[in-house]
Amino acid sequence: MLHYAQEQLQGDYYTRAFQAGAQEDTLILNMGPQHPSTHGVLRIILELHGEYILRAEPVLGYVHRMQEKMGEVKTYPQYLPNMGRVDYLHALAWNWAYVLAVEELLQLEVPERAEYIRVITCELNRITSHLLWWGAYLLDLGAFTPIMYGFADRERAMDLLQIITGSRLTYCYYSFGGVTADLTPQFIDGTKEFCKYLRTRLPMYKDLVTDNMILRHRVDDIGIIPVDMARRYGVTGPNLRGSGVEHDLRRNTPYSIYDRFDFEIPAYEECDALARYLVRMDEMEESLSIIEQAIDSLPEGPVTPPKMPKVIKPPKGEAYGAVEGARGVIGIHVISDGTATPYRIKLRSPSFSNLSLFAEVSEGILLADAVSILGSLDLVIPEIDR
Amino acid sequence: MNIAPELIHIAVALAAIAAFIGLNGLVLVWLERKVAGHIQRRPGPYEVGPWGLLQPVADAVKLVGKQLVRPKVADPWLYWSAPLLSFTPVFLLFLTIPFGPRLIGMEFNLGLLLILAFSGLNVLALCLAGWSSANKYSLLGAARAVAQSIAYEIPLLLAVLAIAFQFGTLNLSTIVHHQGPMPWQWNVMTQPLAFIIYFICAVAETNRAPFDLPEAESELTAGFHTEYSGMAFGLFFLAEYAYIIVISCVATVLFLGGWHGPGAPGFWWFLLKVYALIMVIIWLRWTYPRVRFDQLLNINWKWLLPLALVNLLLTLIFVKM
Amino acid sequence: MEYLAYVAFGIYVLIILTGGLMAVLCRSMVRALVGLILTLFGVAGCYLLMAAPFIALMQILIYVGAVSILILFAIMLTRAPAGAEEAPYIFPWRSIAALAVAFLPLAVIGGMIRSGQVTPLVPPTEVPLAELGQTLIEPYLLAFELISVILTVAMAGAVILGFERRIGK
Amino acid sequence: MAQEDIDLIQAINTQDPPVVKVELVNTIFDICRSMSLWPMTFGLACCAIEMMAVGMARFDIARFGAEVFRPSPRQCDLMIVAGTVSRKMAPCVVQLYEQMPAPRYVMALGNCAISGGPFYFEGQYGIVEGVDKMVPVDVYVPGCPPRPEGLLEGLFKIQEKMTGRRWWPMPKQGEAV
Amino acid sequence: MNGITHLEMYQFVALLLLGLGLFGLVRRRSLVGMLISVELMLNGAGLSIVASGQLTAASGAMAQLATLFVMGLAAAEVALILAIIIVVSRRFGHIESNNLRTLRG
Amino acid sequence: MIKKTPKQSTLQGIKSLFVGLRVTGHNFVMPQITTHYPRQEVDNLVTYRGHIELVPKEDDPMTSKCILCGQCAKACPSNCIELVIRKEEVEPPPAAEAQPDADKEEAPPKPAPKKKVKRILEAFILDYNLCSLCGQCVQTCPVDSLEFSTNSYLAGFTREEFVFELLERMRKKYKASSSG
Amino acid sequence: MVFSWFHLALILFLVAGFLFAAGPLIASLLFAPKAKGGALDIPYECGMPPHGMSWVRFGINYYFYALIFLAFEVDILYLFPIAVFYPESMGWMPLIKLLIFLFVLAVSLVYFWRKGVFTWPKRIST
Ligand code: SF4
Ligand code: SF4
Ligand code: SF4
Repeated sequence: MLHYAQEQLQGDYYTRAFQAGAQEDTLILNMGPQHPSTHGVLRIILELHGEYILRAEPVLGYVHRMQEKMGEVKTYPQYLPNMGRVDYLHALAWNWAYVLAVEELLQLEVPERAEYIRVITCELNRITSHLLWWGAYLLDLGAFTPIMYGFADRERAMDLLQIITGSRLTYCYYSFGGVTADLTPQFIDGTKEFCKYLRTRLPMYKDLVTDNMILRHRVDDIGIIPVDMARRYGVTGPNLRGSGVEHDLRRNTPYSIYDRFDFEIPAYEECDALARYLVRMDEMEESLSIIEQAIDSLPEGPVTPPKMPKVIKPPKGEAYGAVEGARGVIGIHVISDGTATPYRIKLRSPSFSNLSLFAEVSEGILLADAVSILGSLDLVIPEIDR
Repeated sequence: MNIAPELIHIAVALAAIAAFIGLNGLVLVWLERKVAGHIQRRPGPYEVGPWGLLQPVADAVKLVGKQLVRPKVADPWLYWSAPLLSFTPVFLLFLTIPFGPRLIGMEFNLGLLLILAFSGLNVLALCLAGWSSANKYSLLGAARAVAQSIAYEIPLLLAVLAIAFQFGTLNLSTIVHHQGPMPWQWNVMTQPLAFIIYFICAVAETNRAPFDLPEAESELTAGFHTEYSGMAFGLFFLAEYAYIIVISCVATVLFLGGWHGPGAPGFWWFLLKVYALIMVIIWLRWTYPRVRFDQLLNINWKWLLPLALVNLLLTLIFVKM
Repeated sequence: MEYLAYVAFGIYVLIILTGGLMAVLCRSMVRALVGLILTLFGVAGCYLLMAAPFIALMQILIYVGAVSILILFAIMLTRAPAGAEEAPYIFPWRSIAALAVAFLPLAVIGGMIRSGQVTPLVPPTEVPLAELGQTLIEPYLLAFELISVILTVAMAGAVILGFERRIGK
Repeated sequence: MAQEDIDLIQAINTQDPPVVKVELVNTIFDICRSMSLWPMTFGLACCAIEMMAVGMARFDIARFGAEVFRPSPRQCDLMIVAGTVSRKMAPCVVQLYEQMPAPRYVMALGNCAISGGPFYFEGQYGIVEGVDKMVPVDVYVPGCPPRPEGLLEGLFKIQEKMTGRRWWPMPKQGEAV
Repeated sequence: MNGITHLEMYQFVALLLLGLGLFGLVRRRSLVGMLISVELMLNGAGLSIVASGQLTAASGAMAQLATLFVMGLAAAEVALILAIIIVVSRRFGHIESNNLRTLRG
Repeated sequence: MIKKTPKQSTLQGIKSLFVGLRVTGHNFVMPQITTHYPRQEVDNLVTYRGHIELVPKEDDPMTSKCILCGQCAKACPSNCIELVIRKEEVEPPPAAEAQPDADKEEAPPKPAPKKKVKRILEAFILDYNLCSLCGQCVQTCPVDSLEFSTNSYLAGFTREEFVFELLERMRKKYKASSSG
Repeated sequence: MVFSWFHLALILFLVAGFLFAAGPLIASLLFAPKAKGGALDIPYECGMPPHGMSWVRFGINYYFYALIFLAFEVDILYLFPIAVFYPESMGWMPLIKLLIFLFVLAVSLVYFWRKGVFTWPKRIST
């Protein structure tokens, strides 16, 4: 019985490679690719000593979808739908980054109204993303109810987005120089109402979860990412702000019209999971206030540029579009060789950098903490694997 | 031959208790999902049978119709004995519980001890299950289960002991008789601390959220029963529910006046209290996040155990006064 | 009833025998432990037959609920690379020696029991629990206090021996 | 990528019939099975979010007894392949399928799982063009992502496949199509 | 069952346990196995004591409590021995007494 | 704005546990938000963009507006549109009543192309299995011949079920609506 | 040999429990179809082939909880017979005796606490 076991259970290539660096007689455990708390198909190989993790190594590529390669075979507009699938939780931010880059290549002016629409929808999308993260994180921590509440609210926001984009998740809404559809009154009223509604829900979240003693003890003081470590790994987004750095592209290099709005960049100095949690909770409120401001000052006008080239063939050159996504800085570098297909597209996905520090953070911590840290980083796996 | 009446008594008790557990198990599964649904503002099981009442039946039948799997590396004997061992003592636990003034399986002077002794077997079953599955998650889950169950057993014993010291008996019926029909005559009034300790420990002993670490989904996939399929898994599940009923029954007997109640005493009061407790347990589960393993142990060793000792001390002094 | 008692006794002895054999013969330590647990149950049954239910329950509580879990845990934790199984015997020298060793006292004491002159008391009576408590706290007071000290000291010793203090960062 | 990740393996799907085969008993079992299909938490990509949405309050798959998302394949009846199956992931999918005890069912949710969907192009190297190349699929639910209603409809289809009848009324719009 | 009293029956069972324990103690090579054998013997002792107390004129309470103490001591002993075993196994990586003695393998 | 995370005392913490119970308890008695799907439908399905459908001509519901330009097929990122076109030599005038004027104007100068090649849409095949619901086809269509359906109830036993022949679907739909 | 009704009930209940548990398992053997082959009998590890047995040594410190549990439990169990006797006992002597006993318990708790058995650092050095 035992001999069978020893011969059969050799693991795969990655575990064997991992084993080489392991101490004698420790437990080598695969967490993922199919594991409830890796949110998709991230795989982490752990070296365990009892409840403690001695070493962790993420293995990537289980949803590699050739996103960058596809950029080289599809035309500029044909590549648009791909963007919604890189990070399906904040699809519009990726849309935006891509159209930003291509607009720069094409030297396109975006009409005023389209900019406002982009801001409104993108922030709405950010809220849905954070709500989902909130629920999923609590699920990781073992609470089953919050995700239901979070999803119920998220559904409302998704219904709103569906009014204008027609889809629920993988939007393909921004087009070069504008957006594909104008806002409808239904959307505007609905959004106003949603903002009011969510403001009544957020205190409930606070009561149910944020203030909960068990949660506090679970997330307080774990997964500390000091500023220098964050910088080293190129961490961005709420994770960076949770480390006490007020960095937000919407404020630092204001793209689009973000400089017209009055909003805060929440940041907490504790660098732990709780700080990251609170950053996101605060960010939802800030997004709400941005949406409200944008809707109040929404100008009239067209949503697509007056004259659009029939075939999009940007001149030779390269451009970089960067926006602040729900997970951090989304960057798209497009190189054009003057044809209708890009020469090369490079995606800079925030989750990738955010994950990369996991190995260092998780050394010597408890298994349960690793799960909670992983959750607090808010990873979207297809964004990592691209 | 006057053997017959006693034998019939036992047989009836056995049948009644089996029915009680079977029925309550099904109802509890349904209730849990229904309550969870309502807390989350959805109906829960709804379409299968009226109000989804046939849902647990469908689940049970489905589990029976599911293949039993054993990993090749697992030790067959131990692997199959674990779910059996987990469930076997369940009936016995109900033997000495007084459900009503007359409704009791059998009077036994050491009733309390009997329940404590045989409920301890569950830990062994979990440990065997985790060890014999040859699965790393199971093993971790089993280690957690044992560390947790045994840790919480101590304050639980101490809390129960306080009641024993107060009344000088381990006979459950006697303990119920010592209490009165009105809520202020219940033990929970004289021993509130013991009740709280008992309740927390009981939740932890049954591996219920927020103490459900041995089967913590987000960490250990399914914990010690990761490898068990079909009815083997179902037995663990059923045993877990049965233990929930047992601990609620014992809590009712020890602290909540058993079948006493304002107006007519009887079985219904008992059932009402038991279900009230179960509802609280379910409510807790769907409200809180899970505690971490070290916190779990620390709550026990650093809070509950000293408190239980103090409580016992106070009881000792009060009894003498 | 009397017959049933004999039947029960027979079953218990059978359980003890199987369990005991499992405990000493099984290669897998966990199976041996399961054998031990079986024996423990059998002995508990014997206690019950002797009208000592308290001891029977204690047997289950202490032995099954605590000691055997401890042993199981130890097996789980010390599983060396070779596994919790003993290496197979190439030639049963050891078993033969063991048989010889075991048989000697068996014969001697067996003979002694047969030649014993104690008049047995039938049937046994159940000792009320309060009396047990009284005995424990009055004549056996010293032992009672000592046992807690012994246990504490034993645990302390064990902790000193093997505890790995986790070094925080 | 290691070589084993690149070869597409076919899941072994041999099955012995039950020892006792009585028509009536089988029917009862099938009905009960169809009323309690426990899915596996097996999200791969975007579609997984819609799969989660089905479990949530608005659509509530619990009404049909299928909300018990079990993480371990041993306790699941239904594998919902929700998302893109990459070649690296393929052996894992196969293994999980093989580890499910019989009877087991597979739903391919979303165009990716059906055919590679948006990621299919000439000369692609990274994805599997449909899970039905590896595991036997019972029900296909197209869309990118399919709406939660689609998933529910897929569930009904599986129930229909198991018991030979549709248990729930057709939705208003569904009839028109 | 003539000729053999109840007391003797129990004593024989106890003896059986003792014999099994002894047999196992010598035969077993791993420390845990030996421990299990010792437990068997202790059980035999307990059974014997209770039988003597319950089935003779001697005080039943005394005998029962004596057995209780045996159990307590057994628990203490098990704890200590297992601690030693664990230390040993950590030190040498195995728990077989043979190899322990010679330190080979 | 860099903030400090608020700390919590044990007492506050214990209170928070009860507050949490209150929240869930409150939600327990609140009305449910579930749409009982096969019996009810969500209210916003009209805005959902499912797979595409052909739009019929207003005057002739049996033919589509499509002018067979092929733009949609070209724009589609997933290549899931296929136009099956039958070329037919159409005998000019007498039979043709639809555009007599146009033909007459064209006919005199050149007698040779008397036989005009007419391209007829035989089938409009959408392989929905590949579609990414991006809407590019609808956007590019010059004559708005494509629209989104709101059908979200698709599920089937084979994947061939979702290779739609849109022309036929369009006709069937018209027939169903005219008969029903 | 005393065979009480209670004894009989105990045995019957245990047997009934066993049968109640074994019944469905056997039914399952009869009525369930059986898949075979492939990875069916390989332990599940998130869809990956497991590496090595699960039975390697891990975290010795779990064991010490069991150890401490043993000490406490056995100690506490000694109190049960006394609990029955205690309310009817005379004078303050039993109280004092019990106090000594509980004091030893408390001391051992404090000892283990100080020894760091209950300490779980957030992070250990590896
Ligand atoms: S079908 Fe569409 S939504 Fe689903 S996984 Fe594939 S790309 Fe994502
Ligand atoms: S929606 Fe997009 S993918 Fe689908 S057919 Fe139209 S262009 Fe092609
Ligand atoms: S773009 Fe419009 S008109 Fe042109 S082929 Fe497609 S559907 Fe027909």
